Amino acid sequence: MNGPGPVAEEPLEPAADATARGFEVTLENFTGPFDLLLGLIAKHEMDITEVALAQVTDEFISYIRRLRAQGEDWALDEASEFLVIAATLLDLKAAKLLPSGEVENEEDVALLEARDLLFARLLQYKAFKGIAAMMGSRLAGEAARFPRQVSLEPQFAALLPELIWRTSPHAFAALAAKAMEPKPPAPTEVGLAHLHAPKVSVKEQAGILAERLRTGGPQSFAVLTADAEGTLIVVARFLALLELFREAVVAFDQQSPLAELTVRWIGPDSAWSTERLSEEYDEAPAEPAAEPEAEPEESNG
Amino acid sequence: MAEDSGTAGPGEAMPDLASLPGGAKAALEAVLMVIDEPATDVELGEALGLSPVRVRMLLRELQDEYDGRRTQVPRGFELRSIAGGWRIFSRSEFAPVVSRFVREGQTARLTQAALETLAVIAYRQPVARARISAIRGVNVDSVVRTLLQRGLIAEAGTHPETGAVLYRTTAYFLERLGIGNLSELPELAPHLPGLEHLGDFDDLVP
Amino acid sequence: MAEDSGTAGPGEAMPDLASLPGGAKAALEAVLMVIDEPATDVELGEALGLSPVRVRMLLRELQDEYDGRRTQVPRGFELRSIAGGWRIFSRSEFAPVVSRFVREGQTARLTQAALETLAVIAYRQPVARARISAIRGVNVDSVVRTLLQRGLIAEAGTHPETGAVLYRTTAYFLERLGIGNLSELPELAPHLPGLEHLGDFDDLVP
Repeated sequence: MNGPGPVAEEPLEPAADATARGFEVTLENFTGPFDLLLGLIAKHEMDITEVALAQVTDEFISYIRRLRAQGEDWALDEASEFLVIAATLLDLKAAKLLPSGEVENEEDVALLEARDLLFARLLQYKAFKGIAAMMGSRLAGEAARFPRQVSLEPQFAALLPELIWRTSPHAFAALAAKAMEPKPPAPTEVGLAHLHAPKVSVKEQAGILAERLRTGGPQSFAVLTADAEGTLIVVARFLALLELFREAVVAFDQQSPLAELTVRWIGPDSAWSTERLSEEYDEAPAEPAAEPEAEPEESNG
Repeated sequence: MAEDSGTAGPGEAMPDLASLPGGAKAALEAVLMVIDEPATDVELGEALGLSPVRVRMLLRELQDEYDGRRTQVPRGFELRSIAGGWRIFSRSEFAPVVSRFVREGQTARLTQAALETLAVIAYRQPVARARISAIRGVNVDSVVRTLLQRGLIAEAGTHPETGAVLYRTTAYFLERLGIGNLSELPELAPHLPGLEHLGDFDDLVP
Repeated sequence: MAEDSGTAGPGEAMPDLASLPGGAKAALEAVLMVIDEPATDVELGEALGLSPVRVRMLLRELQDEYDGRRTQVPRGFELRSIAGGWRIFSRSEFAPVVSRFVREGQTARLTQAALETLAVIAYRQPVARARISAIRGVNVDSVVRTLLQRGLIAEAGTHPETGAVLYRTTAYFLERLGIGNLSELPELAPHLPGLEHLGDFDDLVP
């Protein structure tokens, strides 16, 4: 795969802000990957119901690359969410490069499903974003009205029925403790251990693939991912293959259009290490960041 | 008019409303002056010894008067039915003046992220955090906490299978939004361009 | 009282009252309808950008309208001046109806929100409303009013620096809880992990 097209280069928000205020700041005006995608789509004046997502792929991926450049400040699950979407977009882009024809094998079907799922999720998000905007203006409008809620005049207050009280001193103390519990900031560190999505290193997966291809001969992508525990690993191996291809150490063979793709090692037999791989997925190179001028506004009316 | 004084409660002899200046409508108004949370037509009817139907009729007459339907001169306040009950509010045009006296109700504005999360909870309740995250594509832990603190959402038990905490919106949410109940939320469908089958996709989202 | 709360209200700029429906009189009415503490003509005039003389004139017009001086049909509420301040009350003729509503319509149990607020006051007294709000994360004005009305809390002077009204619990509260004095309140510590952050809330309070 070729690198994404160049975009205007502007500095990102300082990372310190990103940790202090969380994801939204990292993404500046965007509240998540769907928001960003919608923004990019709006920028290109495309209708998401049309199959046009692949056109925003490059921009999206370049955006993600710059976010990845912020390294550890970026919460893992948020990063992986972006990675999954980026991978789906990559799939779609790859599909565009394939000769068009009937859908035959399972991978193509899976690819179409991935696309539909992404569209569906994007549309769903778009709907909620529209509703959220409406809610925001209603809440603001309501805040301009003040309810009458005045104290009862003493002669009426005296008539209030005797209070029913069933709270013991101990229950009362527990209530106080709960009410006064400090409200901690967002759990940026908490709970990473039990996350279903472990950190997946593209470079590490590239190492595994390289080893298998050098020793095991040509293999299909299906075979290469047969032992992957979960989607993230599959995605990482897919990205790793693209990286290996860019390094010109693997080649792809395909007997006929839409036939199974076989991966073959063409690099040196030894003395090759993943150190040579680009670090764009795993670590933070000090590459200057850029910012697409995507509009955060939604595209619907 | 005298149709239903049959509800005369236990405690005390019901005064003859018709004999009072302003009649039943003014009596209703008098009660509206002392409530400090929305009151239903049933509650108001019980206090006045009137049927809920009659109370609703009177409430609507009062609404028309306050809005200046006939005189073209509205009063500075309005009568609205919100979160299942009736209550008097200052008219929104006068917010800049009123807010100098009343700090109440002056809640800080919600962020875009909080609004989106609130919207998902409102339409998918009861709903677990993971599901909200899946829809919004980001971690929503801190935003959910903010909404809980603001009293806009509350916990609603746990998911029978996963055990995940579920969330729902509160009566305060309805009140802040100025609607009577959840069915008054605008339809989600018009925001979904040509996707009648979107429900199908819900199952695909973890 | 008339000081600004910092939370930017909807439009801080003074609107042109004459251009609003109902004009200055409706604006005055909007304020009178929602204030709890009676306001003087001077305070009202300052908020509205009118002279006290003009305010008194408008107040008298409103009084006449509410009393039905012209229509012979009074409203269920009246505008009364108490110790120099003005506020709207339910009309005294309807006291029997209002009494009945208060006696039978009100719940005799504290809400969860009221209980929690009471708990905060009990353990942090004397404490200002703003501080309680900061600790609970929600506006507590109306809940504090309920607790005052119920005689569970009382005012306890003002904060030496901010001048904010402070609240404390009453003897009636001790009685209801079934303890002799405040030192018999159970220890809070066992329930509270991370007490060290409690001070954080002070910074949030203006």
